[in-house]
Amino acid sequence: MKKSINNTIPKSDVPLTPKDFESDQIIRWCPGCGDHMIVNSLKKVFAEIGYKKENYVVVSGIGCSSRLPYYVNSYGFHGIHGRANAIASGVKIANPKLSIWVATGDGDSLAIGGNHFIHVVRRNLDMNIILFNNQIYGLTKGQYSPTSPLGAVTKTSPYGTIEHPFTTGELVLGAQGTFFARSLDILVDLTTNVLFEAASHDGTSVIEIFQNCVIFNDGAYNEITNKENRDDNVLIVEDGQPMIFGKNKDKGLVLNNFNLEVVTIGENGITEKDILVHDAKTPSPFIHLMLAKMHHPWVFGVIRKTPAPTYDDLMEEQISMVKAKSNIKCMDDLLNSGDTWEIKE
Amino acid sequence: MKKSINNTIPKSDVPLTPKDFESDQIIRWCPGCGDHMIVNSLKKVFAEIGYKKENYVVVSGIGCSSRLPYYVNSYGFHGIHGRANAIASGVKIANPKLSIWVATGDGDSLAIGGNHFIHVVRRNLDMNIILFNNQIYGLTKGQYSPTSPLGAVTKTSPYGTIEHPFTTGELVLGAQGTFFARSLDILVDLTTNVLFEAASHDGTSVIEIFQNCVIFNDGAYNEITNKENRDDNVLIVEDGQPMIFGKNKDKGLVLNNFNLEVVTIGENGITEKDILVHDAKTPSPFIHLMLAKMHHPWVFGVIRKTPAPTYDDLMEEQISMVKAKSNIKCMDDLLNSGDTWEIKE
Amino acid sequence: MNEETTPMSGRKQVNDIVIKFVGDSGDGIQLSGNIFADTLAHIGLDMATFPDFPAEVRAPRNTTFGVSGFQIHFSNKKVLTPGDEYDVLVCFNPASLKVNLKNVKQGGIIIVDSSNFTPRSLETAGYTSNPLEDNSLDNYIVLQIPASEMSISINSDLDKKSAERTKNMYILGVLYNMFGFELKPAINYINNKFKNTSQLINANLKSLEEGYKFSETLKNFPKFYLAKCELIPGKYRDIQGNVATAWGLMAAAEKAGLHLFIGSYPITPATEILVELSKHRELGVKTFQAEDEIAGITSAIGASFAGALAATTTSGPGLSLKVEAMGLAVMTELPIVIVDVQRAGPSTGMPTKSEQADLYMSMFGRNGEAPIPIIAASSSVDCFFAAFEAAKIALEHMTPVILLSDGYIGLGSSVFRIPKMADLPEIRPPFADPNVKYYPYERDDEWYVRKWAIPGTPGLQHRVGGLEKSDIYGEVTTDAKNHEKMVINREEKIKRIAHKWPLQRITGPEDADLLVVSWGGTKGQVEGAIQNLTTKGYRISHTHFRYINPLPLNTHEILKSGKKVIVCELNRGQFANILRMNYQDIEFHQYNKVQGQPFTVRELENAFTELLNS
Amino acid sequence: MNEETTPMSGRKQVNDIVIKFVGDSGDGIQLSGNIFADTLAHIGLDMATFPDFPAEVRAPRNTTFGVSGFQIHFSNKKVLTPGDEYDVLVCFNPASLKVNLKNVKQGGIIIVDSSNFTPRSLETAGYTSNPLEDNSLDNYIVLQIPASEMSISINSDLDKKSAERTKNMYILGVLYNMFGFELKPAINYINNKFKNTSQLINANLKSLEEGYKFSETLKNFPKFYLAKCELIPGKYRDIQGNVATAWGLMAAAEKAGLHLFIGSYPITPATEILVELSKHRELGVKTFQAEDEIAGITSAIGASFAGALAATTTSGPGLSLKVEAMGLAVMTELPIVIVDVQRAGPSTGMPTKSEQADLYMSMFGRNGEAPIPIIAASSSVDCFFAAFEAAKIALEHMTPVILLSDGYIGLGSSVFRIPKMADLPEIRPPFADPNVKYYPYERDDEWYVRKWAIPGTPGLQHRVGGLEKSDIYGEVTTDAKNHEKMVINREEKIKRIAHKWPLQRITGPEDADLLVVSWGGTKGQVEGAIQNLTTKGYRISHTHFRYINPLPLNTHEILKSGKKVIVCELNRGQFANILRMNYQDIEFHQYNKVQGQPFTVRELENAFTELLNS
Ligand SMILES: Cc1ncc(C[n+]2csc(CCOP(=O)(O)OP(=O)(O)O)c2C)c(N)n1
Ligand SMILES: Cc1ncc(C[n+]2csc(CCOP(=O)(O)OP(=O)(O)O)c2C)c(N)n1
Ligand code: SF4
Ligand code: SF4
Ligand SMILES: [Mg+2]
Ligand SMILES: [Mg+2]
Repeated sequence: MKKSINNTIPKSDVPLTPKDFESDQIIRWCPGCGDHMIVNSLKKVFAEIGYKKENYVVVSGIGCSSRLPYYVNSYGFHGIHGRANAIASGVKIANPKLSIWVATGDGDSLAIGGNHFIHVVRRNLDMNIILFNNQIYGLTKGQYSPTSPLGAVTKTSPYGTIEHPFTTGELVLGAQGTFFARSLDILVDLTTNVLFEAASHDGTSVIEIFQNCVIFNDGAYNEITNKENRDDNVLIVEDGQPMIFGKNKDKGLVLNNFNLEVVTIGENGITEKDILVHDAKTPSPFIHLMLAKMHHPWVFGVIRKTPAPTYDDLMEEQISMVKAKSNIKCMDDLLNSGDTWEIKE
Repeated sequence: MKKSINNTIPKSDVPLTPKDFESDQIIRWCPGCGDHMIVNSLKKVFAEIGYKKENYVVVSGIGCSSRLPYYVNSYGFHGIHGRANAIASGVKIANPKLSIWVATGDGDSLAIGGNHFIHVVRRNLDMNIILFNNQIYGLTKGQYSPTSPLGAVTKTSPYGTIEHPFTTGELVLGAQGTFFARSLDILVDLTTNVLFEAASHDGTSVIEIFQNCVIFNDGAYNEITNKENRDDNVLIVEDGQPMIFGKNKDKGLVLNNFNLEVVTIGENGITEKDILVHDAKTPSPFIHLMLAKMHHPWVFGVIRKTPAPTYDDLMEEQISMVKAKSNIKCMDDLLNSGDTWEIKE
Repeated sequence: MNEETTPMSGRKQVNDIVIKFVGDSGDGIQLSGNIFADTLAHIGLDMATFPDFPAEVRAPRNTTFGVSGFQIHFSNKKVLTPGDEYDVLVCFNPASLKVNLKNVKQGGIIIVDSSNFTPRSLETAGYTSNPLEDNSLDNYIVLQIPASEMSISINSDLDKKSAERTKNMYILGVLYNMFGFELKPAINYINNKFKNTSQLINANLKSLEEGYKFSETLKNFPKFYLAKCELIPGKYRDIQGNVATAWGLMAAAEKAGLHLFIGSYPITPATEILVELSKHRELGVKTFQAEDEIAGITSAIGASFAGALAATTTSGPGLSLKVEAMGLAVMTELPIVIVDVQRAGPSTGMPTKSEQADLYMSMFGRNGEAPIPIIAASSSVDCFFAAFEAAKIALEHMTPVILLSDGYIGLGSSVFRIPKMADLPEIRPPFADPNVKYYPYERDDEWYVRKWAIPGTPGLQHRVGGLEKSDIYGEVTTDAKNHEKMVINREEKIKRIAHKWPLQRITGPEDADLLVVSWGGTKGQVEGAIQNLTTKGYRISHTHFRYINPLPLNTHEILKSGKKVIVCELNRGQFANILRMNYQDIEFHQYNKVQGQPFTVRELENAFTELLNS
Repeated sequence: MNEETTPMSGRKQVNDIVIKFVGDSGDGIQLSGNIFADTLAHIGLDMATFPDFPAEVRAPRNTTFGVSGFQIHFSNKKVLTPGDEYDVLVCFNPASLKVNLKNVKQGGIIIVDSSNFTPRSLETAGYTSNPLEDNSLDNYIVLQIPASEMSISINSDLDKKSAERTKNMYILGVLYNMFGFELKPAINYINNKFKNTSQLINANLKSLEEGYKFSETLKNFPKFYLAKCELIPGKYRDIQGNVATAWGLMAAAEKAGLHLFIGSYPITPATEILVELSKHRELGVKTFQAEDEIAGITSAIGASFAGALAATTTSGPGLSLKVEAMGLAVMTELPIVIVDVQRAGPSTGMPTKSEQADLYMSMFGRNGEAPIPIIAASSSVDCFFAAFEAAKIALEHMTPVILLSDGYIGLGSSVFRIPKMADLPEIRPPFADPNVKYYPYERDDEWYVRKWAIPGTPGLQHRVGGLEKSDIYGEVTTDAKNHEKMVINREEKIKRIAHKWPLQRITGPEDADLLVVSWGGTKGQVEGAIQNLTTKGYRISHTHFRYINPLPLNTHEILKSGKKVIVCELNRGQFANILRMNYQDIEFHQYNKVQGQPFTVRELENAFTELLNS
């Protein structure tokens, strides 16, 4: 059972289903693209959250991923490349009663839109950013992106890239992020779960979804999607639970010196009790950073969810406070305030 | 004795002194501004490093801090607001034999220029970014910046800001930074030292300097500059040395659970041996992040300096490699390569 | 100085005075100016003021590039500009005399703080001999006031530095005596300003009063008085152009019943608009100090989508960065106001200097065919009305609107007859009716305006964006004919706004020998020049453009009315060229200036008479 | 199709053929087109090609918006454009027939893969009855080829999907027979393309040969042959416009003895320039894929400061983002080439469609007075020469230069007579002499060009930047007269470049009844229309502008030569308006199209005759 969400966004009077968010547009993503699964998770979670239908706003930039607003029946803004987070900031500040969802790509939010991305995270504006990370520029047909691994051969790096990639989670934490979660396109339930968690977080929630671009970067996530060894490569964390994973649920994380280390339960005297318990809520970013950075295994689920005041709440509070104290109640008051003089007939 | 710097930038045949870098321009910073001290450190370190005079290039954006290129006798580029790091990237890639120094502000590199900043750091392009952090927009007369503390009252936040600030070091680490150091304007020797360390680092070096803006944000760093308790608030780290500080050199850092904790040597059985030894070279960013984030004490000196390939080296290597393998040696070769045909008379 | 010779209690009557205070940034120039202006206001005179900052925050003392200034033009008649030349120059140091002397009227008054004319300061200012002693000022009335020394000696209870700082009050005392003003308003101002430190109040008041007394001891001390003011009756205040812009936007939001959202990044000389708006949380203003200009405008577009009156404020380099997003606003047909307080370009240019050279960019600076209405404010006070009107057009026509101001009128102040909100026109945005099926790109036939459906309204879910959309339905499409239709729809929508503009007006004779065309912030100077020439008997008329795009419907007719037509602007002929595009049958002469400075009335007079005589 | 009736071995002679391949993105359209073009090249024919992509990477199968195309126009005479209408349409599915039928010539040939005309695919394409059966194609010669079925059955060793993929080769076989081409070049191409998988080679070759044979069995199979080519002798290759731009820049760098630096961010339809340049590390090309367009141009400015030939490549929305930095390049007077491959705007617009609507922005889109030279490439091949020339002007005149291309010529290909590097003009940048005292803003008297001092050179230390600088010395200053002087210097420098341009030429009679003006990528269509009308006896002349700013010195003279003048462009009249600004005495008619599509020769003919007859 999901816990319900409590905040100021008005709730629907009737129960909603994903169907309520079905759009009438033909989906124009490539067959087999991971994006299809993500939009399904989104429609599911919109229904689960249960805000009034008309209070959802989906904002995007430009890219394959940014086509998403057409495929959800909601208010939608398909912006310009890189500016989704800035546009969405304006929407939320103007009307904090809206539930804001940004659909964006590794190019849109980490290349051209990197600045707005880190700033919205810093400001902790209450919105949810779904970052489709396919490690490539899909829409422009296959150039490397800021998340492409060093050496990646792409249209613009025929001899391999010479750039160290960002890892989204580290950047989010470096920008003072309060919420970071990760999922994988094919794990539709996990995606739905973390999107729900994001919605229930007051502040900027970044949900990175590893997404397969079948055309220009097929198999980028083979290591974690292939049936044989994905269980050994994937750790799904849950707040308050020990970080255990593996085909046989016998692997776990412990802290060794300053690093996270994988151990096997039952070996070298390790028992379940020795395994670190995940604490998503701790304000300290250090372990969250280690989890976001780890590659063996890759960590999924809600890595960080820590409370902090949001920009939009602080704005509304400041307005109420100043209003309460001021004598100026309307423009006529202001126009006639301070030093004025009268010229008589 | 400083160790000397070894790399491909040509060295001066004659010894240099700060005088060699004195400019003929009248300095237009406010009297008492921290910037004066920083430019002096820079002239000193240029002489110490000892590259040929004509191989230094100083690039800046716009801001008080960005006026610096006028006050150093070198090739200089006073760019546009926020773009210093992008301009400098072009200079370095075009000619890797130049020693590149970026002078920039908390507005220039963390507000409008945030994207170029995180990307140059990620690429690890070999250049040195001196970030003058006065927690304010100086040149435009006192609006809050992305490093102004929450609640700061400034021209554009008469009721206090509602934004969480960045901390430069965390952002650098989140962007995969390989070098981060911190100094304080008044600590001219420390500044000179860390600038030297930055120069000797192959890759992007970010040197954040806490700088006092006497006009619009005077006293922002009182806590760490006032004589009474600055020693207790300032820890200057050195690679390989235990992290000890305090008026009586009796305070130190230990790792407790996942956090750094301040302890007193001699209390509770703590001896110098218990104090953590600083390791700037470790690739793992975790402790560096903790050091960058800490406020009691504030940490100065070289917090991180870890080797990694640079963009400019990889570029030159790739060019040599491809050149060696290719039959195309000039444009005529290229024009006539592949499918061509001849129309005869 | 317009002296009249009716003596009254030994004072000469004058109608019109230009004073400029000049000195180092630290000399309290702006404060003296503000106190003086406040007193003028209390007396009920008309005035215009202009502050003149160096590019540096605090330039080194006594340097010519570090001179700060504050100019006031006041009169009992209508004041058109802050004035070309000074009747009175108040100099706090040699450097400021050096820079400003050329603009003092022949025979004008120069008041100097003689304590500061030391050998050292004369030297840093670049004087080889002391102008107070070498007869070079013989054509002026020079009043040497040892203000710094006196301030120190009469305030010996204070430390020397603080005591010396009151020298500006000492000189202000001299001026109050010169014009026969009561000290009361100044005393109130000082009491208010330093309210937390009674020591400073005392010192400043002492200097003020001592200066007043001291001036009585001067030989040949000139004394004036101003006749009663002739302004239309009403309530007045002094207002800076940038503040007026801020208030105009706020007034429009109130009138439209919307929240005001501002997405801006600080930049000289537009910053004050953001600064002013940040103060008004009490009226619900949401200022978002964005990370850059792009976030400034795109957040405004988002806020507009969400149903706010949204604006972004900037200057040239910032406007450059907003170009792509302006296209998005054109394409999504969402209302936003883009305020550009122009400064001297290109690139960073001369940030503290004024120019009108962003007109081309405002008209043409977008990829693709992307017309945007442009309104240009014509004075500091007009910034209020122009901003209001820009917002009204944006909201009622669902379009971005560019409001052009400039550093000169933006930082300058003038006297503002306070309007009543009830007297301002209504603003009625075309909200979509939730009970009618909504088509995002359906237009009304008259104005070609689409409807505004606000998120949160049930049943109006829809999508907008930067891709070309199908007519009426708003679906993404690359259909060839549809694209052409939409391009023409957007063009036509803007063209039709001309029917909302008042007709272009002309002042002066209908068949003048010369028709002078101006636009934007140069109105005052041009009017001044034309008044003077008309007085001299020239047949010269004037038409000033406030609406730049679309041009008013009768523009052609107006332009044909002059035998010769000259377009004056602070650029290399941008508006002239736009007129040429539109009216090929008219020959346009040009008078241009690109010096980062406003026109002077005198140079305009010369240019006009030259053309008339040619 | 220009048939002539001389039969030769039962084949009709033709001189000029337009073929278009159409189908789903996955149907191998581009590959078929490329193989066919390659063979044409081997035969030594002239040609122009144009690929036509859907906006989607892989649109859903069989949808009309997902149709991909590749058009080839080939001839034994000079080919001007990829062609308006098709002699032969090759359709792989019903949707593609639906979208393209309107452009097939009356009586033209339609080849369909009949296996794909299933009830389901007919339905998704929106057909209510099968056009192959309902007589709706009676005015065409329809060849039904069951290519998919046949490919599967003859390649039963392969899995069905892979076997079916060779259907494009099957149809190619049909075409080779139709035009009497040898299969040899196609076989070589296939061998090369699939070199790592012999199974695929075999299957493709089998389908190719079987298709060839199959066509022999068709009733009334039309057969043609082309007479010998009339191109000037020389070595040729096929080149895409964007590749030509890349090579033009590389050639300029080699000629100037400089490294080439490219700072770009991918954007349709300019991306291929960056893609091409990334391949050429062997010639030392440094491509920097920046984080955004701003970093693209500012890194290029940095590289230019460091002494490289620097360029940035983009399309409309990206150009919008470069506006501020273009001003910086103007102010610092550093050489960079800014390539804008125009697409349909405004805003994101229609990324895969072409337009000429960025001209205004290129001319006027900067804050302040910031003139920049503009060169517009007139064809795919001309992209090479235009890019070379843009670089030469930038380097020799120390200025940013804008090179305008467009999606149509940028993505299209044409036949390129390979130049020898030795025959290209020299490029001599004005390097500062390290032995002479260097003043950064000292200019030569003839061209007003400042000298370029490269970091690393002893003794030439200096600073540049976006603030206004003093004449000659380059110190920061806000001096009023200096600013005006510098504005005029920068203006004059650009104006004088007109002396470097060749004089504007006119083709056709000197005193034509109609002078047609065109610029940029529309040259081929306009020439085509004029040739046709001239043949029909009209007195019509043509002047095509490649140099847009400054305009060639004799422009006025040329424009006065026509009795009527019409300006044709793919926008709403931007060049026409620029001409109006400059030549007020000439009446300019306009023919405009903003549909994201090139002109067709036919619509131009109509427009011209209409104007001639009016
Ligand atoms: C200003 C601007 N620059 C560049 C582009 C071209 N462009 C469109 S999408 C894109 C990258 C898309 O990558 P990403 O955000 O990762 O999305 P994906 O397609 O991979 O989902 C680029 C470079 C553009 N539309 N606008
Ligand atoms: C595109 C653009 N936007 C805004 C400005 C105005 N501006 C100049 S400097 C500055 C901020 C300076 O702050 P910082 O970088 O911290 O430098 P400081 O003056 O504090 O040293 C701003 C907003 C500008 N010059 N250009
Ligand atoms: S190109 Fe890649 S990311 Fe884009 S729709 Fe196709 S598979 Fe998905
Ligand atoms: S305003 Fe502040 S930062 Fe700028 S020069 Fe003055 S003291 Fe320094
Ligand atoms: Mg991507
Ligand atoms: Mg700062």
